[in-house]
Amino acid sequence: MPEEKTQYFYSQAVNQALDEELARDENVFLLGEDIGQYGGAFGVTRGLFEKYGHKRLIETPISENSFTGLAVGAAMMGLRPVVEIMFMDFIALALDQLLNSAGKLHYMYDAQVSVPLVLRTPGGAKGGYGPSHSQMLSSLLLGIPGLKIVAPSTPRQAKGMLKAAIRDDNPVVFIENKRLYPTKGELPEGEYTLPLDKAELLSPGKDITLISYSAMSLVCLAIKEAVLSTGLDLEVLDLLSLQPLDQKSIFASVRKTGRVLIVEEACKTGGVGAEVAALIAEHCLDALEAPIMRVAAADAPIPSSLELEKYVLPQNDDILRAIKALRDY
Amino acid sequence: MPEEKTQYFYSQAVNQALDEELARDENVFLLGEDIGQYGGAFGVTRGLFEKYGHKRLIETPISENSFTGLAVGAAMMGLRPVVEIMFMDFIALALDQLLNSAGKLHYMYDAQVSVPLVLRTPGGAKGGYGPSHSQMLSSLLLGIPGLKIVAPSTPRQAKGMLKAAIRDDNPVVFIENKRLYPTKGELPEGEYTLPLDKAELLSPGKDITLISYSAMSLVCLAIKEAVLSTGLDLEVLDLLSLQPLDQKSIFASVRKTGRVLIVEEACKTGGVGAEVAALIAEHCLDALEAPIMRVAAADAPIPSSLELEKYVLPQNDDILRAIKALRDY
Amino acid sequence: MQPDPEKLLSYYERMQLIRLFEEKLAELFASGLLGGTSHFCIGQEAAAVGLLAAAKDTDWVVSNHRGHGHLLARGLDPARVMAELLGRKSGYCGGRGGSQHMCSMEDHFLGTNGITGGGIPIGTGAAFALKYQNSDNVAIVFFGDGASNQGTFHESLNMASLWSLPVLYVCENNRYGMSMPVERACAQPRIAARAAAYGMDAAEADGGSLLEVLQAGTEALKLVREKQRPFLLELHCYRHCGHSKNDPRVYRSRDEESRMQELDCLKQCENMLLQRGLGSEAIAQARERARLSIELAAKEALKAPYADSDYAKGGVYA
Amino acid sequence: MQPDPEKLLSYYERMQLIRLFEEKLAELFASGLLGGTSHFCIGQEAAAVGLLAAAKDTDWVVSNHRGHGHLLARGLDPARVMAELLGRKSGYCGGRGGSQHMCSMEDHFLGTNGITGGGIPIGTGAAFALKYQNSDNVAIVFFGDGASNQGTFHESLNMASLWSLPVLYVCENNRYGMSMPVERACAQPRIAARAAAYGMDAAEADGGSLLEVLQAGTEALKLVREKQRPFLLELHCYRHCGHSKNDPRVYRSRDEESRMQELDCLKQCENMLLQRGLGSEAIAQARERARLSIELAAKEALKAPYADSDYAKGGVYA
Ligand SMILES: Cc1ncc(C[n+]2csc(CCOP(=O)(O)OP(=O)(O)O)c2C)c(N)n1
Ligand SMILES: Cc1ncc(C[n+]2csc(CCOP(=O)(O)OP(=O)(O)O)c2C)c(N)n1
Ligand SMILES: [Mg+2]
Ligand SMILES: [Mg+2]
Repeated sequence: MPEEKTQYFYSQAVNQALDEELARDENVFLLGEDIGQYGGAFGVTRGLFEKYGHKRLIETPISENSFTGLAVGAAMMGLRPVVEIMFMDFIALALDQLLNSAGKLHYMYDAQVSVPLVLRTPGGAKGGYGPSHSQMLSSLLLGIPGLKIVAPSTPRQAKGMLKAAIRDDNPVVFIENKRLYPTKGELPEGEYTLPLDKAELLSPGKDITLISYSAMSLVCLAIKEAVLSTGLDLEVLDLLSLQPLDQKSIFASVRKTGRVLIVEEACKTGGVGAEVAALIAEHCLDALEAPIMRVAAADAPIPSSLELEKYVLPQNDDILRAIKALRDY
Repeated sequence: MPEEKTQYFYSQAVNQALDEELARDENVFLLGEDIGQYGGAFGVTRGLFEKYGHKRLIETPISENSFTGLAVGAAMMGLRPVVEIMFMDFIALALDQLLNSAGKLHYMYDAQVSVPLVLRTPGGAKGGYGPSHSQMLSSLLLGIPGLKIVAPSTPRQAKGMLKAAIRDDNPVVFIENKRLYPTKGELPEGEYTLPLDKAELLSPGKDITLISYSAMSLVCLAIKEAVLSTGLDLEVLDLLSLQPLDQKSIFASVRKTGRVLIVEEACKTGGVGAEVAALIAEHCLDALEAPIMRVAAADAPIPSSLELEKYVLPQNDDILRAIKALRDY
Repeated sequence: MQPDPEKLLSYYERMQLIRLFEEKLAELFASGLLGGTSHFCIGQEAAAVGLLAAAKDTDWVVSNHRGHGHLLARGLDPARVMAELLGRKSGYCGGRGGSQHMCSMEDHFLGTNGITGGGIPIGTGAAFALKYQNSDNVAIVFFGDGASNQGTFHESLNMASLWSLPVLYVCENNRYGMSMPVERACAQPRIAARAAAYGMDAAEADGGSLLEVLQAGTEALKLVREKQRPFLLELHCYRHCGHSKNDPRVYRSRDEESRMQELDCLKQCENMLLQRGLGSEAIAQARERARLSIELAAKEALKAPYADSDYAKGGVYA
Repeated sequence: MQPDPEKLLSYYERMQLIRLFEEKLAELFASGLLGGTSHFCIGQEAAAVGLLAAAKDTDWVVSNHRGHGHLLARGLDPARVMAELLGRKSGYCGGRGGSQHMCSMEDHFLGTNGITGGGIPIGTGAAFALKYQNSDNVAIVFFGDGASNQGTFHESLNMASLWSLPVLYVCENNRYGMSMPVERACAQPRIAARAAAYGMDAAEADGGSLLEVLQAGTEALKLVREKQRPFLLELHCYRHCGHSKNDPRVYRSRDEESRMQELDCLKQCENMLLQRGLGSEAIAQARERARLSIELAAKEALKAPYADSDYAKGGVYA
């Protein structure tokens, strides 16, 4: 009987990445609200304070804009801050420093400085957190030049990509997901990193390409299983990197299947899906056998009520309907 | 000989709209930095302070986030604030109040309140203002539920749409453009407003549709003239409203020409053009005779140097090249 | 000002109502009937009740994430507040808002707010409007010690003072912002002392004592109303509960907690009522009335229906 | 501390260099050779020169939109600063940054910043790094009276004080933020008084007097360095010029301006030098050296080439 491999939570994978990088490089430090003893709102940094103490884990006052700016200044001086924004919804408060400092400084100061900053933050809805604590704001960040944006969906990706993000010399927004924290997966033995700019083909298929990221990638995988019996063979591509987008992988999949559905948890209008669709419509039009479809959250705030929330978020039925439409086109 | 109609600057048109609405409704007031005697950084509010005084023109400390939030609170109480953010680049500082308050309150407080707020701000580059004073950040706002976003390109549109925006019960971001301020046009006699959700067909044509907004619409019109002699008949559609997008007009034009080029001053990635392209790729794929192309600013900060700036911004040559590619496809 | 005993008893009942409301919520959480999270104000009831008792009913209230006390102290219907928490159509915001985004304009309650510090400029804007409209109402903005470190605190208090806006800023300093002790978050942990940076008057009071809050609130509101000037009132409080659901409170000792439990505002209030000649029977009856009203509220709320999909996705624009 | 006359003369020369640099810029603007806009510090030269003379060359400087004085006082090459303004490849940032976004790491100059208040957290972060690295350098952050109303001022000063960061905040209070008089923008127009809200020490000095700035700067920096504590220094200044190009200065009287012109820091400095026994000849020579160096700088900068398209679009990522 083969030995069972240990399964780790997504939150543990993030924690391990932080732990290993803190141990590896003493320029790495964590900055954020309640990340010490409390372990962060979702327990992700638990245990690290006890191990690394006050110098390396800095608990901040509630001052998102300035502690992000402080991290930018520290990064310019050679440190490698990993900032936590407790809920992605609060990133708007720090946006000036991301847009006008972090993303621009390397360019506008003519490469005299770099900003090796990681900003970790959980997006997404998790059952009743309400309008100000549930948003997937990936599209708010997309198009800010100079930022890298990643949104891993499994523990393995999360750990490898976070370690890579911390070692990267650019500002990286690392989008976690409240719904993913309690999901589990295996982790490779020993040290590894994963590239920040590659999509991953989660499951090859030949009929329709589902393109997604973060928690919705897992939903897409489940949908693939669910429709297999109907004879539909879906290809599931996990973007992982939202900026830059891995155009090569996207185009290869589209050219293979000719049918595309983009699924995301952000609002539909102006979402990451819009950019993906636009790229496909520019570069793969000849390969398309059906319209490019998108399933995403409604263009509305996310209501608090558990019952109402599901209507606003993309539901399995929405995805299934779109798949059917693509199949029948 | 017909009487020559007076030509007004874009900035004057905005000023007239403010003036008329201040006179019409005493709940309207202006809020912003240096908008009094100084007249605002671009002179747009000049003369209004002398006419309406301290009660109606509130000059603020440099506190973008909170004076925007203050306007939200005042709007909830029945006033109609018109906020000026001096350069669009600074809107990031106020984004939390736009995202988590202005856009959501009507919905999340179940229609008990509305937020009749207008936020005016000039985007775009104007020759050497540099990375923090030149951005067209339309795409930062796109996809914030509950906001309306408009970006008129002529004095006539600016005046009519600003008056409509002030009367609208929703938060409206009114994007002006530094390059448009000194452009001129006629204004209708007397009182008028223009809808906030309609695109305008600036010039009908049959071969290729150019879709654009703000200053780039004028560029597209000029390009149309420039290529007429080569036998190409371009259709120029000015979006005017970025949220909601006037899908009907967009689709009608695409169905007519079958070829689309989207032109904007924002960075290409995640721009408004991405959403427009995605909508077309979903709804008009059958009508497309060529890939959907986009010409936009490079995904880079905007350099200060006048010489360098032009390489980053969309240039006429880029547009002409794209038109040629579409024609020859 | 010495309110008569009957009034005081009614305030006590209101405090009990808030306490029991949240204890009922804890039950609902435990039995899985309540989703999301929410922030209890157990221990801080005197601050909410005392302050809003000192206010006019037409003064406007802006609250933060920890708003149940403010909502109920303002007199909102507990059944509808609970329905909102349970996500029902009959809730104050139809289930869209929930605990952190609840508003009742007819009660002059401008809303709770999930963004720490986000309500401060909004309340300042309400005061701006009141002044603009020559109203003699004022705005009351509740926030915590932690929120006083947001830029909005600084920016808003500055504008309020510059423009002489009729706003009372009430900082409930409960010693922690989530897990963060105020001394580690505020370089000047006396929040009231920060008012001087804006040329603003300020005072401190014991938020655990209903009478002190009543008195300090009355004085502060009088100043705000008469002088048409902003004022910062710091109320020293303690929340006996965790920050939100599932907070194991590792950041403070059980010892500290039990010491503070001794000073619980409800206990203090009961002693005060006894001293003023109210019998323990009257007190028990008040408590019982509160209990009944919460039981009824919960029952009513739990059977209320949910809104539908159209309601969830629609209504974004006015 | 009494710096010897030769040192003082060299500071005077630096001040003249700054003044003449900007007068040259005005010429270039007028003749259409310079695009965009920029913010002159004419009248505030003593603040920049005095403060940075008091600092170690390895202390880190963060500046704001009005940075020419800080750049030149720190000893950057005027030809390359001017080239940057003219958008040339030889400029400190290759023409990408311009006046408001200029940096020179080899000079320990962390950059000018176009977002009012945007540099305050960045400088605080630099101080954080210095402490983390056990450096004995400190960070110096320049900003204006107007910037002190941004949330970043509040948030940053609070963190700096909490964490005992070695940072000197230098507020050049030139009485206006653009057109806004400080009294209409700051409810507490004595910016230094705001430090108390963060348990931070502060001082004020006459920014028009080189000696006062030198002394106040030296004392403040000594405190910051030795105590490893932040400090807020308010320098009372005046800009004789407009806020930026094309400012008709409608918001203040010509009368006020001419009174302030009398107190011009260069004049004051000349008198001081004379009093200390330096001849008017020596002063004139210093001025002449500055003039020559600016002439040369402008000539050199004007013939420098521009970078190309690849450079403009590339280099976004490290
Ligand atoms: C902008 C923002 N940052 C962080 C949070 C998470 N959060 C919610 S309440 C809270 C603590 C607030 O402390 P305080 O203001 O003292 O109020 P208290 O909870 O003690 O009543 C935090 C950090 C938030 N909701 N919004
Ligand atoms: C966030 C932001 N808001 C507004 C501006 C426009 N602006 C540039 S400088 C300035 C005035 C700054 O005043 P102060 O801080 O006193 O500096 P001073 O110009 O007097 O040196 C303003 C409003 C800006 N650059 N950034
Ligand atoms: Mg607290
Ligand atoms: Mg100033």
